Order: sequence, then C-alpha cells, then structure tokens
Amino acid sequence: MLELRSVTKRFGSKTAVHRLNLECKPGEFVVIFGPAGAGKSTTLNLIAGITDPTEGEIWLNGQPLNRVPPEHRNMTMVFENYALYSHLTVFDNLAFPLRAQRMPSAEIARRVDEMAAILQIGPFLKRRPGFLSGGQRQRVALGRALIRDADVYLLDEPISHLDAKLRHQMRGELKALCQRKQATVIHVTHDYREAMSLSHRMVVIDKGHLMQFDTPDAIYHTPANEFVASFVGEPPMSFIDVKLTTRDGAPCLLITGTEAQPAIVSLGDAATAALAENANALRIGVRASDISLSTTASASHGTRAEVYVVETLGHRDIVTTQIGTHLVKVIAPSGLGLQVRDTVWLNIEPHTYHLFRDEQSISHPTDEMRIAQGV
Amino acid sequence: MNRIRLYGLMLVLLIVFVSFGSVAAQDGVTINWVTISGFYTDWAEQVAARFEEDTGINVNIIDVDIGQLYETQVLESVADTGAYDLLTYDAGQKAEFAESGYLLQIDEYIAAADPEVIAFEDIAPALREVTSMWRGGVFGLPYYTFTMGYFYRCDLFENPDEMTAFEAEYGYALGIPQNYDQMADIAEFFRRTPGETLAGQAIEQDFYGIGVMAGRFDQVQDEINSIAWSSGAQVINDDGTPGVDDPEFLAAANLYVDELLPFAPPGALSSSFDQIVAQMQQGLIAQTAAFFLDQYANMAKTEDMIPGARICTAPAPGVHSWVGAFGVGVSSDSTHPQEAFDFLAWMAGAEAQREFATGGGTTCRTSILTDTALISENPQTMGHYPTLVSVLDHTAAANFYPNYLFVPQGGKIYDEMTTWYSTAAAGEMSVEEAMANMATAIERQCGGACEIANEALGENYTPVPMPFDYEAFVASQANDIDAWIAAQ
Amino acid sequence: MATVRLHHLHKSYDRGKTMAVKDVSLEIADGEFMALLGPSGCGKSSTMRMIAGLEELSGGEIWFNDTLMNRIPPKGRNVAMVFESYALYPTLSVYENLAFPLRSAGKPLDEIERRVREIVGILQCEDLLQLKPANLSSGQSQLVGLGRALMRQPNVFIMDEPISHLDTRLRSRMRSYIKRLHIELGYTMLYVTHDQEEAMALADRIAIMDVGQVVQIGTPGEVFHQPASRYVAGFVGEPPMNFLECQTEQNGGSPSLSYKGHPIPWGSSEHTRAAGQVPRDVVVGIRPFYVSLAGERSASHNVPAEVFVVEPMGDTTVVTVKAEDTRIQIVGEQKMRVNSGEVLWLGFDPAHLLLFDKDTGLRLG
Amino acid sequence: METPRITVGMVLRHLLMLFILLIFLFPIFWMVLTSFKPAEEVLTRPPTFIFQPTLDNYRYAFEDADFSLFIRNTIVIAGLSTLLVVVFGSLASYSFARYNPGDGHIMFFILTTRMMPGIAVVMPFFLIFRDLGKTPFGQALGLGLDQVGSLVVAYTVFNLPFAIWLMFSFFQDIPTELEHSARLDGYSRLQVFLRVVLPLAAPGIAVTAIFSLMFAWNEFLFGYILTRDAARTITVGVSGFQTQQGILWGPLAAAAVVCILPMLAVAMFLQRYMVRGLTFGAVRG
Amino acid sequence: MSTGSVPLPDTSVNGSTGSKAKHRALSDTLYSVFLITPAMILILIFALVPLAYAINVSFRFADLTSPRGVAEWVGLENYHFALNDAFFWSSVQRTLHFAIFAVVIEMILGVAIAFLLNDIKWFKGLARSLIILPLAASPFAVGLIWRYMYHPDFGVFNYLISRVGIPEQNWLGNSQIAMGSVIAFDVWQWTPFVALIALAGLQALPKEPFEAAALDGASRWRVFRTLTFPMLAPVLTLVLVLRTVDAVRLYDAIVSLTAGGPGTSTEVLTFYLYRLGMRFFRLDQASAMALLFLYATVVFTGLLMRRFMQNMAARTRAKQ
Repeated sequence: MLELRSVTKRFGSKTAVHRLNLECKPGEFVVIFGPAGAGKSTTLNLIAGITDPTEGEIWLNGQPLNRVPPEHRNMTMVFENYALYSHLTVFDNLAFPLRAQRMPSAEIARRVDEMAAILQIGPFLKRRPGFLSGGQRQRVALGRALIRDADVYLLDEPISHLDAKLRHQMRGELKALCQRKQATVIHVTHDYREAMSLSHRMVVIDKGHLMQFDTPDAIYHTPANEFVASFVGEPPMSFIDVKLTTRDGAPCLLITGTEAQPAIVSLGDAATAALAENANALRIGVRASDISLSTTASASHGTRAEVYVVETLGHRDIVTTQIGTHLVKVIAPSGLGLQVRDTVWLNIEPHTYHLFRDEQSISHPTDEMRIAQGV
Repeated sequence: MNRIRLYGLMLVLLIVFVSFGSVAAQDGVTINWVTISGFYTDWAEQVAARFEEDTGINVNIIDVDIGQLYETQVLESVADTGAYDLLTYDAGQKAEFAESGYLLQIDEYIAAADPEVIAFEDIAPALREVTSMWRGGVFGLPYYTFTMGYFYRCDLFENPDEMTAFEAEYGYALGIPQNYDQMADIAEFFRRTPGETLAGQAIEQDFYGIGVMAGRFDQVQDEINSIAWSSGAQVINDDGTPGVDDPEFLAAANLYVDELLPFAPPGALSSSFDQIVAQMQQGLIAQTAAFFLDQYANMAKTEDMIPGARICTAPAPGVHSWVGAFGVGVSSDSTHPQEAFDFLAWMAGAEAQREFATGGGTTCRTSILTDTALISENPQTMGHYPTLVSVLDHTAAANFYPNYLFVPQGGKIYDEMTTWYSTAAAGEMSVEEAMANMATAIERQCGGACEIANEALGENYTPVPMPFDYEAFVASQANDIDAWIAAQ
Repeated sequence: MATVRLHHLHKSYDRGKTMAVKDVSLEIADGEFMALLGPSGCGKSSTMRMIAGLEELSGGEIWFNDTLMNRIPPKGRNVAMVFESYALYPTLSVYENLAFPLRSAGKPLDEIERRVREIVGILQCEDLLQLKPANLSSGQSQLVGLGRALMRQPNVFIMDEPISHLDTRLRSRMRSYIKRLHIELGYTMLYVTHDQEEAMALADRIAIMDVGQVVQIGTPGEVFHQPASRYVAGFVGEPPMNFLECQTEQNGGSPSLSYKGHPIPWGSSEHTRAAGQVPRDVVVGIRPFYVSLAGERSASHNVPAEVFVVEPMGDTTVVTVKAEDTRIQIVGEQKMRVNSGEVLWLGFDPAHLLLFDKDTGLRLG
Repeated sequence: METPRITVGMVLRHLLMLFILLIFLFPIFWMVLTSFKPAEEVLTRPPTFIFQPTLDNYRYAFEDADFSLFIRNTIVIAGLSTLLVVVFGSLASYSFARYNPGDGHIMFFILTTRMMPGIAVVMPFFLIFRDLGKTPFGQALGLGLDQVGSLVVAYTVFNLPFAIWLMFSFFQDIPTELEHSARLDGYSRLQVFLRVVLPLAAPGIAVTAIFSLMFAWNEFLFGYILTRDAARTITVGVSGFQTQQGILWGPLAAAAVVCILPMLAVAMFLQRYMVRGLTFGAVRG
Repeated sequence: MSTGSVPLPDTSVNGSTGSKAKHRALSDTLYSVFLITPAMILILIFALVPLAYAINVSFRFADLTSPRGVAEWVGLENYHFALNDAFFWSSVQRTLHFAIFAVVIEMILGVAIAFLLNDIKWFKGLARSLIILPLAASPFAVGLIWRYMYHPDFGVFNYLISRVGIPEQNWLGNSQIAMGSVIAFDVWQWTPFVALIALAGLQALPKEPFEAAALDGASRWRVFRTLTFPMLAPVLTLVLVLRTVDAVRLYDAIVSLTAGGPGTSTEVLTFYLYRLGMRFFRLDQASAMALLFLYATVVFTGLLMRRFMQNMAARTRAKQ
C-alpha cells in the first residue's frame, strides 16, 4: 500500500504539487495522467525519494518514507528521457540494478537475456545506447526498470516515444507483464489511450492539483470537470458556450454567438434541476463519437452548423464543424463528400453532451440516457 | 572513451615508474654550491669530482640562470633554509650579502688554511678589494673576472686607407681611443651603409661603428658607468649622495646616448653581450664600448669567421672601466662551513684556477694572469690577459673603485640603473630626467644618503710586478698590446 | 506559388557510402497539399531539405515551375518553412522573429509593422510580441514559427513535423487550423511527418517513403484502402493493420483461404479474378476495424483466439488476441466486454481482406 | 553523382587558413630548426635556413644540463598534480553543479583565488613550504622546498579553480535522471558518482586534465622559486641556458622542443574533446 | 524473477521496509559540503594563508634584505606609497595597454579563425590540431625563442620582412613598438585559445535558426549581427574574462622577451611587482600593490560575470 498524504511540493514560489492525496493498493496499476507541466514527474520523483516533499508524507506498507534515501526505498523507475548510461552497453545497462544487489553473474546473464527477449532488444545487447534508435532506447530503459523486483515500479512515459506499431505492442506487453508480476505500478503519461488501456485507476492532474482519481471508464464517461473531459478522448471533446433560455416555457440552452439565427439545445431533466440554482458560465461538451451529422435537418439533427474542415482517418472522417464561433468535431463515415462551408445538421441532444457550469460537471450523456430511457 | 581510459592508465603507470627513480640517498657530507648555469660547468664538475676524491666531501653544484641567482640566494638566506653552503655573488652584491649576514666572514678559515693552496695574496688586489673585502674582513674569494676592456678590429684600424681617411676627417691618427670622444669619432667614422667601401672593399650590408648593450639585460649600466668613471664621475658620491645627476655624469650618459648609440646596430637596444660578440663575429661592428674582457675567446673567433680580421684588446678609455668578478662565499646558514670553505679554497686555489684558465676561464690570480709562457701557449683564450692585468693594476694603483660597490644596497642600485639608464638609452625620457629618477631611486634604496664602507681601501695595496708597462704602451700609440709586448 | 517537380533525386552522405534518398521523383501541383510520410531515417527530411536548398543534391533535378533550382541558394528559392524545433531566433523577440523575413527583404518599416499585426491577428498571439522565444511554451513557439513562415508569399510552404511536440488538444486544434489555412491561402504545401494520422487528415496526396524511396503516392483513401505494399498497409492506420500468414488453395476454380488450417471466408469477385495469379503462401492484412469476435464458432467466425489484453478506450475497446501465435488487434464497441484468457472466434470482413506477397510484400490483385 | 562545387570563396578561405596556420606554426618551426643548428649558425646575418644539422644541442641539453632529471620531475609533478586536480576538482565541481553550495558565492570566491598575481604570493608559498618541510607530515609527503610534493600541491591549488569551472558545465549536462536511476537501483551517492557520473564526464575530465597538465608543465615562476636542484622542472631548466657566456640558443631551442613536445602530443590527441568541452556551458540551444 | 508469476513474499516487503527507517538520507547540504571539502581545504590553506600574509605584510614595514625584516605596523603607509608611486601607475597603464590591445586582437582574430575553421572542409581536423600548438608551448621557453627571432640583427623576422621589402624593425629595442611585439607574442600564443573556445561555441549553436535565416533570405551580415554574435555572446564574455584576468597577470613572457625594456616601455605591473618583491624585497609595498590589483580584478570580473553566475545558479536550481 502506497499512500501520499496531503503531499505538497514547492520550488521557490512555484507549487508543483498541491496537497495531493493518493493511495495505491498492492498490485494496482495507477496511471498519472495530465498535460506537460502538470506535476506528473514531480509526483513520481517524490515517491521515489529523488525530491523531498515540502509538506505532507509518503507512506509505504505502513512505514513513513520521509528522508529515506532512494537507494533504500526498493523502487525502480523508468525515466522519460531514458536515463541510459551512455558509457555502458545495453547488457551492462540492464545488469546495472542487479549488480547493485551483488547477484551472481550467471544469474544476471540469465535475467538480462530473458528481459531482452521480451522487449525484443536481444540483438543490441552489445551496443551502446548512443547507437540505438529512440524506440530501442526506451525499451532498454523499460527493461532496466522491470528487471529487478521492487515494491513499486515507477514508469515515467515509458513507451511514449515508440512508433505507433511498437507502442501498441509494448502497451500489451507491459500490461501483461505487470499483471503477471502483480506489481504496484505508478505510470505517468500524457497519452490518454495509454492511460485508459493500462490503468486500473487513473489520476488526472493539472498544475499540481488533483482533478479526478477514478477508473478509466468513469474518467471517460463521467469526467469531473472540463479539464478532465477535454483531455480524455480523441479527437478531443468540443466545447460550446451556452446560455440558459426558454423555449415554449421550457428551459433550454442557446448557443452563444448564434443569437441572430438561434441554435437551441434542449435540456435533460437532471440538468434542469441543477440549473435552477445557478445558470452562469454554462458550457456543453460533445464528444466527436457521441454525436452525428446529417446533411439534412430533421427532428434528431436540429443544430445547424457549417463545415470548417474535413480530415480523414481512413475508415472514418473527422468533420470539424462551426457553430457560431465554436468548432465542433464530429466523427462521420468517410465518403460523404463534404466540402468546406457546406451546411450540416448535428444532433446535440441531452444524451450526447456533457454540461458544465464553472467548468464543473453537472450532467453526463449516460445520466441523461438513463433518465431518458427510464432506467 | 576506452582509449582515454587506456591513456590515463598509461600516464599513471609512467608516473609510478619514474617516481621510483627519483630517490637517491647519499652518505657523507654534501656541500651545495649554487652558481651560474652553463658557466664552465665542465670545469666545475671536474674540480668537484677531484675534491671529492681527495676529501670524501661531495659537492653538489646547483646551476641557476644568472638572472635569477640573486633572488634565489637572498630568498633562501632570508628564510634561513640552509639550502646552500656556498653562495655565488657579483661584486656589486657583496656588500649586501656580507652586511645582511648571508655570508660568513672567512678570515680565520683563511688563516688556518694551507697558504700554498689558497694563496690569498695571489688574487689580484683590485678584485680582492671589490669581491672579498667588506669592512676589513674577508667574505669570499673571486674566481672569475669579467673586468671590462676594449675590443676593436685592429685590421681595420691599421688599414692605410682608413687611417688616411680618418686623419683627414678628424685631424688625428686612427688608433686606440684615448677618451670617449675619440671612441665616438671612431664609431661615427666606421658607420657605413651598403655600397660604401670598408678597407677598400665595397660592402653589401650595413657596417656599424660600435657595438653597445643598451637594453634591460644588466649591461647598459656597466657601459655608461665606465664612461662616467673615465671622467671621475660616480654613481654615488663620496658623501653617499647620488652622483648620477651631477654634470659630469650627465655628460657621460649623454655622450653614450647621443654619440655612441646612433652608430650601433639596431640590436643595441635589446642586445646582451653575446649578441655584441655575434655582431663582431658577423663583421657588423668595428669596436665595442667598454666590454667584458672575459669574452675574448669568443671575440677571437671572429678571426676564423672573417678572413683577414684581427681582434685586439686594450683598456677602455680612461682605464676606469668596470672591475669585478664573481665571488664565492660560505653561507652563514651552512651546516658544514669548514667543508664548504675547504672546497672554496680548493676551487679558488692556484691549482684549480690554473686548469680553469687553460680551459678558457678568466682567472683572478695574478700569477696565472702574468704567466707569459702560459699565455703564449694559449693565445686564443688568454690573449686578453695583458690588457686585463693592466686594467686591474691601474685600478689598484689609482685606488679608484666605484662607491656603489661598497654600499649594502649596491645590488639593488645596480638593478635600478638598468631601468633608468636603458630608459634614457631607449629615448623614453631625456638623460637628465632618467638620471634624476635614478638619483631618487638611489635615495629611496638607501633611505637617504648611502653609507659607503670603503675606508679600508688602498692602504694594503702592494703593486704587483707587471710584465710590461701600460703607460708606456699607451704612449707608444701601438694598436696591439700583444704585439707590443712581444716587441719588448 | 509554384508547381514543384522532383526528378530522380539522389542524396548520399559520407562520400556515397550511405544513400539517404534514392531516385525520388515527385510532382506537387500548384496549390496542392502534399504530405511526405515515413518513419525516421526514411529520407523524407533529406528530400525536404533539398527542396528548401538547405542541402546539396547528389543527383537529380528540382524544378519550381520552369526554373531549375539545383544551384539556387535557399535565399533565392522563396521557400517558407516551419521547423520541427521551431527554429526561432533565440536572441530576438517574437516581434522581431516575425519581422525577420521582411527585414531581410529590405521592406519598409510600416509595411513590416502592418504585416506583423496582420499575422498576429490571424494567429491571435498579440500578447506574445515582446517575449523572447525562451519564455514561450511549445505551443506558442510553434505558433510563432508558423507565423514567421506566413509572413511572406512563398513559392512553396514546407512544414517539418510542425505539431509533433504539441499536446493532444493543441495538436488537434492546430491540425484543423493548418488544413483550413491551406484551403484559404492555396499555397503549395509540403508537409513532412512520421505521423500517419496527420498525413491522412491533412494531405491531398501522401507520398510514403521507406529507406530513401517513395513507395506509394496517393490520396489518403487510396493509401488506406489500397496500400501498395505490406509496408504501407502497416504504416497507415491506427491501430495498425493485422497480418496473418495464410495459404490459398484452388478448389476447382474458386480459391479459398486458410490460416493454419482454419478456413477464412474469401469470396469477392475481385479476388476470384485475381485467383489465377495468387501464390500459395500469402500474407493477409486486415484492419482492426474489420475483425469481429464471436463467442460461438460459425461459418464467418472460424479462427479460434485467446484474448491477451483488453484495452478500454472510452468510445471503443481495443482487444488484442492471440490466434495460434499471431497477435491480432480488434477495435470493438465501447460496450464490448471480454476478459483476458477467454477463447473466442475471430471473423474477418471478406470485403476488407488484403493479400500481400509473402516475399516481396507487394499487394496482390 | 555530383561532387560539392568548389567556389572561389571556398578556395580563398582554405588559402587563408593555410596562411594563418603558416604564421602560427612558423615560430615552432623555427624553434625546431634552431635546435638542429650548429653553434656557429645560430647567430648569423642573414639567418640560415640550410645547414648541416647536428644533434649537439640535444646532446648538450641532456648530458650537460641534466634534462632527463628535469623531465622526470616534470612528469611526476605535472602528472600528480593533474591527478589531484581531477579528483578534488571533479568532486567539488560536481557538488557545485548539483547542489550549488554557497549559492554561487563560493564558486566565485574560488575563481578569485586565480586572480592574485603569482609574484605576489610566491613568497608566502616559499615560507609555507619551508615550514611544512620541517614537520613530519611535510617530510612524509615531500612537501618541502626543492621537493616534488610542494610543486604538486602548488600547481594543484592553481589549477583547481579553472578545473572546477571547466568541469562544471559537463556535470550540469549530465541528466540527473541517470543518477536518480542508479540510486533507485540501490547504489549509494558515492557509488553513483564513481560509477555513473565520472565515466560520463570523461570528455570534460580529459579537457581539464590537459589544461592542468599544460599549466603544470609550462609554469615557470613557482618552479624556480620553490626548487633548487633536485625538484627542478623543465621550464626552469630551460631558463638555465641564459648563462654568463650568453644565451645558448641552440641548446635552448632543443630543450624547448623537448619541453613542449609532450604537450603538443597531448594537445593534438585531445583537441577533439577540447573543442567540445570549452563552451563552459555558456551556449544553450 | 523478472517475469516470474509468483507474487513477492510479504516478508521481504516488510523486511526491506523495516530497514528503511535506519537509512536516513545524508542531507544534500551535508553531502555537497563533504564533496567540496578536499578542494576547499587546499584552496583555503594555499589561497587564504598567502592572502592573509600579503594583507598582514601590506600594513607593516617589510624589507626582507634589511636586518629588520618584517617589522612594525605602519598602517596605510604602503597603500599611500602605492597610490602615490608614479611608477606604479605607469606600470598599471602599461598593463592595461597590453591587456586591452592583446585581448581585443585575440578576440577578433580568434573568433575570425573559429569561423574559418568552422567553414573549411578539406583539412579541418589537421588545422584544428595544428592551430592549438602555440597554446601548448611554455610561455617562458617560447618567449626566449621569440626574443631570438625578434633580434634586429640576427632574428628571422627581420630577415623575412626585409625579403618582402618591409624595412627591418627593432622589435624589442624600439620603445615605440616593443609593447606591440610583446602583444604580438601574446596574440600568437593565446589566439588559438580564443579560437578554440569560440569554435566550441559555434559548434554548439543550434543549426535550425541559421537554416531558417537562410530561407528567410537574410544576408550574412544580418545573420552574424542578429544571430551568431548574440548567441555566442555568453561564451565570448567568458573568454574575455578569462583572457583579461590572464593578460593583466602577464609575467613569463615579459621576463623572457624584454625584461621590461627597452627602458620601461614593457614593464607591466607584475614585472614591477617582481622587481619590488624579488629584487628589492620590499614585500610591504609589493603586497599593497598586489592587493589593490587583486581588488580591481575581482570587481571587474564580478561585474562581467554576474549574469553568467546567475544563469549557472539558476540552471542548478532548475535541475534540483
């Protein structure tokens, strides 16, 4: 059990990590996810003992770790910039942690070969890191961290520099490996797919503040705020500023900037109740995969938009549409033949959007759907 | 990277390896003699070896560059390290070394020593005065003199064309200059540019009337002082006040700067004596100003290098040129003063000095300097002896010694002279200004009037029997002292 | 603006020891958006740098319209470029960075001022003008780099991995922005990237390079659906295409396909037509979107597979299975719930099966 | 295949470089030439370029002037002091680069110790070593006057500031992650320094070593004040050719050739690292 | 165990954790102090003791050759003397004259050579190796050789220039040009150092801004003025400081080349200090002057280096 108890880290006047509370069960795979500069690596460094917290405590298995030097914490770490020893061969890099334990050389050789096979770096064992590609280096770095047994494995962007194919493959290997090891893993990444794919639970942080700590599903489907919503999913969620208005006596939402030709969005019941108190700074967020577009207006597709740009993914297209000043991305089947400035109609409905007030979530599509379906 | 590591390892091994060789223990008494590097090293080593053979006392000779000898000796003496048993000093530094207690007074040792070996009376009296004596006591023995005389190309001086031309121009016969004005005339006369003739032959390169050493390498003062002394002027007056700003002295310095220097090769302002020798050897100059007679052997090589050239010596005009020698004394810090003295006595003694002389050194012992048989056997290395003896004799007879040699700050004053004289020579300031500065410097060094301790001079002087009469030589107007002696 | 033609371009380094670019011929039409796609070291950077004039040619010709550019220095080519590393002038402020191209051209001060304001307006970065590059975030730096390239009216607009250092949100936004910009301005564009998604999303046509050669040039659709080779097929698409080593059998004129003894339905007319030329050993490629899983064996779901890893992706779920010893990825519905270790049956959409020669990697049919 | 074009400008640049090289190498050429000149050819007008070469000057330097001892001393002194500089300097420099003790003030102080004119401190050095040489400690380590140890210490002290400054940027350029990684692997700080940091800073250490070697090899003032005979270094030995018989130019040139030859070799061998290492971290992309 | 499927036994987890409490980390501060200790001890002893000695002596009467040796306290008298000593000021003037000219020429020439070295293709490595040769030579030893080459009658320089029709010069004997000759020697010896550092700086510059400038059509001069030079400025500042600190301490070359002559035209401060201290043994006056000199140098360096120091410290902090 690894615990961070209200850990704060300040560098001068800058707060890198702010009162962070985490607990990570034995064998759990926790991903820390956030944009650059969010404090992800700092958190990892705090756990590793590379830096000391300004405030708060870190506990491992019921023992406080304060002022325990890194070499006595029994953790291993993969660093984002690989941190390979350029003066040692790949073999020696992998053997380095084992040699610290004074392991017999035959055993070292066995383990290195084993790890090299898993990570497909066998042919490079005699080379120096300087002669490896970025992907190969990253695998060596990963291997060096995983080769020995540790209480906690700390992985800082361990596979983000691999090319797409290898990344997919290594993601699988990593997941399988950690499952087998029953290892407690803290994994840092800025790639939401990696985070979703690997984690038991995800920590989303921004500017040192914890945004949400939950399972990948919950993060994706019920983001706590705009930040989390915007950072999870590809293409990213589109946000539309709205104002509360009424149509036929019923409250509904008006997309700002469309006052001349009002684009109105209906409200779900749950949201309506919540908005009774305060209806300032409202924004709806739609995922490209949650909405669809049609070239003709209909009951379901009632929000008028103009095609801004069309990008293809191969089997599908991402159509960026413009409503007023807002850009909304929609995943559409390829081959619609849409041109820039064409008019299309979107189905922005309670079951397709997240509603935020002051950047905090009010409702989610699933809630609305559940309500709509009377579950 | 591997290669670097390899080279590093090699370096370490090398260090370890050579460190082994650096320790060599010696038993018995070892005497450290600090002396001038490259200075008859062979002879010194032989003398030391022979001495060790006879006595079992090991003599370690430490060579130091002439430019640094003074400070290293003073430093070690001031710090009482006892590193050196025998010190080597210039006549000008004797007073300081003796007064400051760096040198041991050795009268008693001399009295106790074998008179045959040491033969103190045999040392030329003038050199004894300037090198050994201080306040009535003996502080060291001279072993090498670099007393000044005058070198000239007598083949040119005797060339009929040149003689005629000179007399026509200056109204008196070309010959050894009787005074520095004449020297200046000669310098002017012999200055020739390419295309002009010299001794009847057209020349291709510049020819200069005189070679002088006006740079900052400790020789300019000997040249200027010699001119001053020839007219009786002194750096320090008898009352201890600076004499460099007196009119006679200024006249001498002006003559040097205005009438000699312009006819010297451009090297004059940065030359030291070896370049003067080279100028002579290369046929660039007709004469020197006051110049170190001990360079005779080197000067004489000119005769081999230039067909028809002959090098002759004479006392410098007015005879009162620089008289001095390197002395060696026992350091007062020495832990083995007796052994040190024994070696000194042996090294400066008659036997070792005879070898020194035959090896090309210029000894300070009258008996050798006047040994005509020996001289005629070694004309290439001893040809200057007669001139040297006459200078020494004349100095002693006239009882004329530069006052600054008897001032404890003499060495420092000598050093200041280099600066200020060369400043005047380089035209950086006027002679008057430079000498005024020099006077200030003298007062600063002495802290007012200098204390001159030459009260003992002259009283004990007994004339040495000379092989020839210098006054008669000068009167004869002959050009070559060797030839003149032979004719007697 | 210009048409750019590359004619048998060669580039070698180390006195010919390493060939970076081998015989590349390419034509970028006036106003076309061309992407140069390939992994690092494929020669795309060298090609691009030769076009910009930053590197000398070892062979071949480069034409802008009717002008041979081989010997023209970069200065004379009027090429605008956005660098991967931004290449901002570190000692100059953002304003001066933007003004630099015009100052070099000796434009009058008021015109420079006007143009800078205009570009800053487009890019919406007025507040950055007085900052030094060291104080910019990577997104801001990229914006300034882009702005600087936009200051002039270039013959060719080159972008070298311009958005690869940005975070997801910004990358997505900049991608749309660049595409729209191209539509608005109509520049001849060369976009160099290793990210197939960007190339697909942006380009009119994509030139895919591998070890110094162009292996396919085509529209995104062509590259995606009709890859010339296994290499292209594997490079384009996310998640990457699955490959299975299969055998073809001729059963009385109608060929069939089997994977390690498991028959795979294969029946489109196109395939039948090609059947005569199909060798026995082939590699079958299928994109993860066109593979499905079934709990029961059926005619369409014939290949047994064990679930290896399940990765929920929010809107989709990526399942990696092991069929015999080959890993196959399937992109499934968000709701799809399977567990690792489970054994299921794979089905392949016959319409999206691609066949490749086992030895040459070229697509068959 | 098209070869790079040869332009007039390029040819001119190469010619200019050749000319500059010629100028910079001429004095060294002349020194070597002089070292092979017979005595009578040394001071001639005009100077001679063609002559019967002789090894007399080298013979003189080695036989009469005891240069083999000076060379041995110099190797020991320069080598040991370089070793000490590298060891102490790298420890300190690393500390400054990583932990910045004294917030830059100690660093600057160390730099200022290099600014005192040597002539002003040589006397105190002389006195320190005189007294140290009398203590058992000093005797054990050879820290007396005319002993190798004292010059080793003196040169180490002089070189430390420059070494610390030089290595600073090298240490700063080593990613801290490497050290953190090694510590997480279970190595102590000192082990990390020895096994990870030092090997990675090897080019910096090479540059530092060559500069401190060069300094110690070429130093003159302290060499002659602190030694007499037994510990004399080669540069001081060279000064011994200024004699009362004049400057012995030929042997002097020979000695100077011998004196700078090893440094030339070292400098040429390591110039690659010198170029890499000399930015003092002042240029950052 | 790397891929073993057996979970870690609990005991080992507890065991390792249990021992953790004993291993308290040595604090960074303590460790950093520990690392600098050996160097600091040496520096403190051998820099501070002589400094203290010099300071002490500078307030006393100290003539080592007089029987009084280091004697009574005289207050500021020596400083008073130094500040009123015309020779001190003229030697300072000469020192500055030398330092400014030598360093400026070295900087300009060195940077130019660095550009050239960076530009050439054909014998780059060789040129780089050869150009540093002067740097490796002992200033004292080659100084003597230069004195020999400078000799107006027998020196090779005069011979060479007379061959191309330039009148012969009295290099070290003419007080108008002697300082120039010393500067030439220093330039010869130290330009390679500047060139080497400038070259290192040049090679460390990022390539892309220059490529961007090429595409933007910037002239060579504009590139140099707005890019190269400002980007090299920090490293050039550092060379400037290092060279200036060395140049004002010039000693060996003066001893072997001119001994301060002709006259006093090359007598720089260090040589005057040498004469005062090691010839006249007036340690009091010499120390006072040396301390004034040290103070001036430290202030000068401190001013120039402040930015650099701050950057370095900032980078260290950023890394922590």
